[in-house]
Amino acid sequence: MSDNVIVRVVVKMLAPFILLFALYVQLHGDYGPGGGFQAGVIFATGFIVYAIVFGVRRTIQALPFAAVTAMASLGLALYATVGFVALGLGGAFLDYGALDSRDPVHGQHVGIVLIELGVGVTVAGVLTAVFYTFAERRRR
Amino acid sequence: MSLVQHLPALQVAVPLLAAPLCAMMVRPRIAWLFATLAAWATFAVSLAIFHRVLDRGLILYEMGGWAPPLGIGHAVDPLNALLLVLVSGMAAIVMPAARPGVGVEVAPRAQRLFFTLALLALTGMLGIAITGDAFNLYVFLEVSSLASYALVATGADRRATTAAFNYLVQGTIGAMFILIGIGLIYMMTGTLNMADMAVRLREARDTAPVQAALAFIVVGAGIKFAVFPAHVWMPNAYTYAPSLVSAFFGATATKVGAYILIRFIFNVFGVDFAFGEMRIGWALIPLGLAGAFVGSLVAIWQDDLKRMLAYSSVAQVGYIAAAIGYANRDGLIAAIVHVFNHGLMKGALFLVMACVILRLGKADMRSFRGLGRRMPVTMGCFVVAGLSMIGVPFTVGFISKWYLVVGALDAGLWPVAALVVLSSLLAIVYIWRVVETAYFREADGPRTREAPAMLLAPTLLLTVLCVAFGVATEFTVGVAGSAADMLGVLP
Amino acid sequence: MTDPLSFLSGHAVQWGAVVLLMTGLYIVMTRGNLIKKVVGLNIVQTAVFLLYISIGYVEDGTAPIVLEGAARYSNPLPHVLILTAIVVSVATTSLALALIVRIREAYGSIEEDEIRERESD
Amino acid sequence: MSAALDIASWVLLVGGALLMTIGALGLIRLPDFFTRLHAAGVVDTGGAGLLLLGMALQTGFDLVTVKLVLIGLVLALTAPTASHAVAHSALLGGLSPDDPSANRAGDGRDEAPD
Amino acid sequence: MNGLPDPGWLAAAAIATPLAGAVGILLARRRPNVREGVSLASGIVLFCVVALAAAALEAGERIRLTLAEPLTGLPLSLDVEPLGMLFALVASGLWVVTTVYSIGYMRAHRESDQTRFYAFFAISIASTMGVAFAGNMLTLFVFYEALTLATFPLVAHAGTPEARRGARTYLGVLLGTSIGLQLLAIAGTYAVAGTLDFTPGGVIDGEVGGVAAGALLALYVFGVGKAAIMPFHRWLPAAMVAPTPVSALLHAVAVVKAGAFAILKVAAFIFGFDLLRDLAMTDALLWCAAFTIVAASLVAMTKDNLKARLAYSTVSQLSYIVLAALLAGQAGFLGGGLHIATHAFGKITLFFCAGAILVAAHKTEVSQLDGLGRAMPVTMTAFAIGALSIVGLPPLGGILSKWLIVEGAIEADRAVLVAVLGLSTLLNIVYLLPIPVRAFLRAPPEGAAPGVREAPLPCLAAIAFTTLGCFALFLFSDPLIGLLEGPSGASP
Amino acid sequence: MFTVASLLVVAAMATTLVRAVRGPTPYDRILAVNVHGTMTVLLIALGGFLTDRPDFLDLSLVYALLNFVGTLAALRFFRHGHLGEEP
Amino acid sequence: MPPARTFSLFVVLFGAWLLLSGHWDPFLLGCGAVSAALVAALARRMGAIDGEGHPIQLAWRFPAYLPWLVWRIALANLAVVRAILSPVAALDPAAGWVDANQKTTAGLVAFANSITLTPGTVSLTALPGRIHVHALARGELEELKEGEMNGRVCAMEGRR
Amino acid sequence: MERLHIVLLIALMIALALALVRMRNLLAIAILSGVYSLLLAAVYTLLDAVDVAFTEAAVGAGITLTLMLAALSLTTRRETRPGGRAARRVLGLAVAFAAGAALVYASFDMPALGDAAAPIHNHVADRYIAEGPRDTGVPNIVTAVLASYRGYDTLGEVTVIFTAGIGVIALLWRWRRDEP
Ligand code: NA
Ligand code: NA
Repeated sequence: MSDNVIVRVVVKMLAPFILLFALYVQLHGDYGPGGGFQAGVIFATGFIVYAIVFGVRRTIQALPFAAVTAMASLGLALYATVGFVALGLGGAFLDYGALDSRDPVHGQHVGIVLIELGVGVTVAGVLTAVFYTFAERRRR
Repeated sequence: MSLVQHLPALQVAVPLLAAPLCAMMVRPRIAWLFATLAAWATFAVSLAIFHRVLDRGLILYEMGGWAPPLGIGHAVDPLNALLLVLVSGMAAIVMPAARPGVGVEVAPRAQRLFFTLALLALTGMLGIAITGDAFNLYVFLEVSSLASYALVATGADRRATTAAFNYLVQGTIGAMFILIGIGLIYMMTGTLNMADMAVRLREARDTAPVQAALAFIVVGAGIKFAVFPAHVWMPNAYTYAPSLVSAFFGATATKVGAYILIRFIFNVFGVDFAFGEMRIGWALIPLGLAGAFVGSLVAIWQDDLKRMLAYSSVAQVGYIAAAIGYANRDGLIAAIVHVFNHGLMKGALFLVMACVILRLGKADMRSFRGLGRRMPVTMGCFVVAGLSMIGVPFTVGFISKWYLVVGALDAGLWPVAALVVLSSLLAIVYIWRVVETAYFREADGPRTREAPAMLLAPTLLLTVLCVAFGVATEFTVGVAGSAADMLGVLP
Repeated sequence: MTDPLSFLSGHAVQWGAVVLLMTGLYIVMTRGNLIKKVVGLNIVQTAVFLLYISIGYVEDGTAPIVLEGAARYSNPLPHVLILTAIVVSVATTSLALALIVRIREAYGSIEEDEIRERESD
Repeated sequence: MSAALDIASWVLLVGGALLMTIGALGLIRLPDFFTRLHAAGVVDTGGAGLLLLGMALQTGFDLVTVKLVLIGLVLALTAPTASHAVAHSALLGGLSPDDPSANRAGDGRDEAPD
Repeated sequence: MNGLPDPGWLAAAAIATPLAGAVGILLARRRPNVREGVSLASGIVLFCVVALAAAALEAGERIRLTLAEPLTGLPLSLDVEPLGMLFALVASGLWVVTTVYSIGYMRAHRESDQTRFYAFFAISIASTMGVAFAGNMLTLFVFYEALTLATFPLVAHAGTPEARRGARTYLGVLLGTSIGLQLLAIAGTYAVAGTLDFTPGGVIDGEVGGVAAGALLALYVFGVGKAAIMPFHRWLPAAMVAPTPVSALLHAVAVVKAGAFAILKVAAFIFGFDLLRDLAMTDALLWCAAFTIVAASLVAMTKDNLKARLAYSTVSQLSYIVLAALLAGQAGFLGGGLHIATHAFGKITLFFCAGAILVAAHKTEVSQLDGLGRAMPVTMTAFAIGALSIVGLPPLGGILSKWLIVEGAIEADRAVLVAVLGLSTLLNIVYLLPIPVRAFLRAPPEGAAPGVREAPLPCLAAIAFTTLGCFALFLFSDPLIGLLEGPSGASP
Repeated sequence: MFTVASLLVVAAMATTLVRAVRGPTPYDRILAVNVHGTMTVLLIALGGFLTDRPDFLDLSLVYALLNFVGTLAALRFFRHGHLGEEP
Repeated sequence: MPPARTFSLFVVLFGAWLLLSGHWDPFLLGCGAVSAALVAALARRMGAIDGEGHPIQLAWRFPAYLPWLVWRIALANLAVVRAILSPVAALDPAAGWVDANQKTTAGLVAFANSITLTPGTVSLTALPGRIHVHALARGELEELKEGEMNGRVCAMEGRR
Repeated sequence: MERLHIVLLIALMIALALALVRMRNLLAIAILSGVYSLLLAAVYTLLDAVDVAFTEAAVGAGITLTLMLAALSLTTRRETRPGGRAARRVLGLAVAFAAGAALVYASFDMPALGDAAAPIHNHVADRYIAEGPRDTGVPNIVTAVLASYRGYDTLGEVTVIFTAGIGVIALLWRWRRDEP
């Protein structure tokens, strides 16, 4: 589709904005609608629209398959690790209050930001990887 | 808090964290080793929990430090402690054996994903078993289900894909029904914690949503549990899945469905409501018996032995369903014990199939000819586990059957007891066809050797357990007894 | 139950969800095309989600995000649950689609009947 | 805030919504794909613009207005691009603006409603 | 027990010895002589163990032992009582003899898979010991099932389609009845009585109504398929595809007698004679037994195959014991118990002879035996003696038990049954005696292969031993009756 | 006021759907769906005002972006029959 | 892809963040900076930062163009509404090529999208130098061919 | 007044779903199911479930549609065997009506839409609303519950999506060069 100038130019302009918007949604889930999952979806969409117009190969060069699968794993691992860290600091599993012994509410906030990050990274990684996987499959 | 108090959290968290880590290990051997170690660690945790539950009864754990019903809790009593041991034990036994089979069937770079999926399936089942929260149960149900669909589809036969797809469709419908049921209860109680639900349901019990909730949960769990006639997904799934997957799921997956059924019927709704007002026994017993007959009869005609075992599972599930339907202590013991025992024997039998398939490429009747001499240990395991399936004394199968029959008699259901034993006769036919073929027919296939020790050892172990728990039953029957007492049925 | 009209409006959403559920189930059970089955499955799921969200709604409430001067919020719990359930449904859908692709590669068809016919060859 | 602003925003909102409805009507009424494209333009520009403006008048100038503007920008960027992309694809896919009858019959890959 | 080991261990040793023998046989699979030596040795040791136990029992010791408790309140336990001791003595004694016979037979017949044969033979005997010494119905059932399974490989031994078919019938009927009916009866008993211990006077008397008790009784009688009450007798002729030693020991002694023995135990120690006499079902079942006695005899007459004829004869004779048990009286019980022994010696002799004929002359049909008496005089003489013992001619053992059963029937005022027994005796004569008569009196057929000689020496030795046993049972019957009636005798 | 406007938008959406369902060409459908998307963006924004929570416009923004992506995906599929192949 | 453009994109993105966020605490501002930097880096990797993808040169004169465009759109809306509500037979659609004299791709795109944005005309194909346009009424096409819009977009590009 | 909108939108959804039953063009079905989920997102907004609406929109229009199209591009565009056998249709109808009947039956005792006195608003949820922002410092109560009170569920949710991702990759990624 990159032979269509209009689409090509608009997507080039829009894709970074979509990615930024994803990160905005990621980090403002505390205050408004959105959060890690929605952010991950939007982030993946940013890459998907790029791949739709410019082809998967080019997108994979920018964001390799190994990187997105690693994102998928790391996000989940991050989430679980936050749980373990809370446990190590004397709380229950996933008790973010334990992350800050003096100010549990701050601990909660830190924990929420971290796990939302884990969610976002995993979702973005998984969905991009799934899209790559479908798109790289040849029809037979 | 000491680590011991965190055991309930570790039970799920350990395999859960291990899964993404395993996915990052590119070298198949390392991934396998890591998954095996994780499975063993999980098993160790389950044993520790089991020990503690026997010691002090109910164990509660508050996730995130939020007390239920605000937060999600884990609650372990003898019933799920036994299931935890079964599930993680099967994983600990099967995982080490996975290497030879997977090495043949899955591309080297994809193998780590296979082990990752296995860990995820394990995580899901443990989560279902241990959680005290109804919605959380649904979430973990989906974790285990999705992993199962994918694992089934990795089977070499092309039919594995259609089997996995049908499994997915039916499993999702089942999960949706469970979700509707949970939603209806939630609507009337405002809580998702199962213990809290039980308390608050006492007042809301006679309302239409609660009645409908029972129906939806029984049907939904019935699909997951593969109760006849909702068993359709199971035979193909277990036939075409890789043998080790069949071994693990054959031993555990439907059991989890049974657990959900028992937990909701007895703990959340209560015996009086479920059996007194709603009379679900009238559905469970006939359907269970029908499944027992249909499953066994169809099993008799199967030429593919994995398929035969799958249909046999339909029958065994039927027994469990019927036993739940008795709604008395012996029936519940029968159900719980059979969940465990059938896990052992089916696991052993599917592992035998794994051995045979590894050596001969397939497990049909023909490839079993003369196998008694060529793979003596493997076939020995088949005979013993098969005898257990039939319900011969000194095996776990006998213990199950004994309680199945005695439970029916206690409930005054003579014809049911008669039908149970009658249907169990069919097991003789399908097991013995194989035994006869293996020992009293001449081999006409290619020459072959005994299976590798890595695969043989777990097979042998499960077989030995089939006998050991058939003789020493204080572990199974004793725990099932205290679980039954706790579930509030009349003796 | 006194006022039929308010009973109607109080349950119309639920009944709508029920109709969607039935439609979805019907598609899943009767259509042989696998993609269509997946679509049917999605409809079933959305119907259940809609049911959940509808019970969380509070008249004169507002979305459960703290707002100065708001007296009443809708129930956040069903929202949380359905957020999770939606993720599950995406997961299920993507896996189902992957399976369909594999089925098509193996059988050259995604129609149940054709697959069955080809199986027996 | 004054009643005048309220009235203005009311007019804008209803006007925008009416334009949307008319655009939708055009989508139904107009005879072939290429003429329908223009009905879409009404929805994307007049309809969306008036509605966004009407909402903006309701809030005064704050974060909400900023977001309304952002939505407007995104729509102004994407809506024509999408229309163009559809039209371009239709052209490549065999539809011809010079032969409207062919467009009603479809391009052979997608037949009449089922 | 002042330093002596608990006599309970004797019972356990009786089961363990043959099992150890089986292990030894497997270990020695590459060296036939050692293997057969192990087999024989464990037979002798077993007999000694059983004899020691018998002595202990005579001395008034209580021989009991709990092996395990898989089901709460339902242990696997051994508890030796005189009837079981009699059964164990017969079975273990004849095992030694049969082992000797087998060695000759199997070698002469050049059978394959001899290791499997000897090993499962030993396991079968172990199971038989378990049945004999079982302390409760569950234990009896457990060993009863083990016996079925352990004998399956022996029946299917040849691996021919015919053998597989026979073995399938064998297993199907035996497991089918035991799981389908007997297990149900056991569970039912447990459900109503709360115990399965063998208790003089029974355990369910007064616990349950007449109809239910009758149903239970029917489930037991038909559920003990090894007792071969018609219509569940098909397995016995089917089992005749097995090598002859198997037929001889297992299907004339151990397996079938385990069935009859189980019926006796159920009648005496689960139901109790008082209850049994009151049940209408007892009458019905008596008629079933009577019918089987006559019908099986009639079928036996039509069989030309020697082993088949003997098999139907066994079916008929087993029903004697069932009938005796259902007579629910002292004389009947004694007669039934003794019949286990007397029929065992008679029938094993006949089977040994049939095997000898097969090995030496390769003949299987009655009609082929004309003139064989001249070539195999010892064998055919022994056959005649065994047949006469079964018919019930003094001074052979058969008359003893038969007479006691008749006495029991008279005691119970059942003249018709007496008539049935009489008729059966006549039929015995008709289908058994013509065999030796043909062999000795008819001329060999034209063109018969010359050079037929007697069977191998081990076979002949075994035949001689059992033949003498038939006489011994008559002449020295007092100790046996004493054992059954004696001070420790738990006769009901 | 929002009510009237939003009801009109709903009506417009219903009308647009007819075109989406009837086609007849795939391009008619995609066009209709794209227009429907624009309408939904506005309806969601209006819904925020209707329920007194106008700060949910992020949702509209998301949809405005995603609607575009979906349209491109559908077109790409039509032109190449495949999403992954190079243009 | 000069670094200057990347930095410019970073600035634009950070600005967008500030507009979206509305929360001005240090943590979120920091997040915004990191996010903008991350996205700019990714965009650079993807090759999205060039004269096409980040046509910052057009932005300066855009405000001058906008009011005229809005006015054109408003008029066009009325025309199309009339067309929709009048009988179908009265329609006179037409297609034809329109000159496009923009020097840059971004300028061409701006012109083409302006055409499409104006109801009644749609750009079907955009090529350097000319654009294929479909119009609901022949008059609209003729008006476009006169080139006022073309000229204004060219003006927005400036002279280089 | 939102109720009218909600009911109308649901009616549209039903109409769309019924149209989907009959349509055979899979591409159209995929696109329209995207529309369907968009309508649903609008309904969620009107029911105050903004987070859910956000997710539904992102998922339905962004991901599900794309994946459906991707799958279609690897399979086929048309349903070639519509309908199926009568027995299957009867069974489908029976199951659908059984489930529907059970829910309609249940609905008669259900709290009405928006009933603030319903049990679910007065047991756990009230505490989330009252204490959530204070306990966690997060004004979006949905986020507070999702990430903290029921953070364990969310861990499960991430595990679900991870599982699906791993499953899809394991099934479809071309591991070997010689694979298609
Ligand atoms: Na959020
Ligand atoms: Na336009």
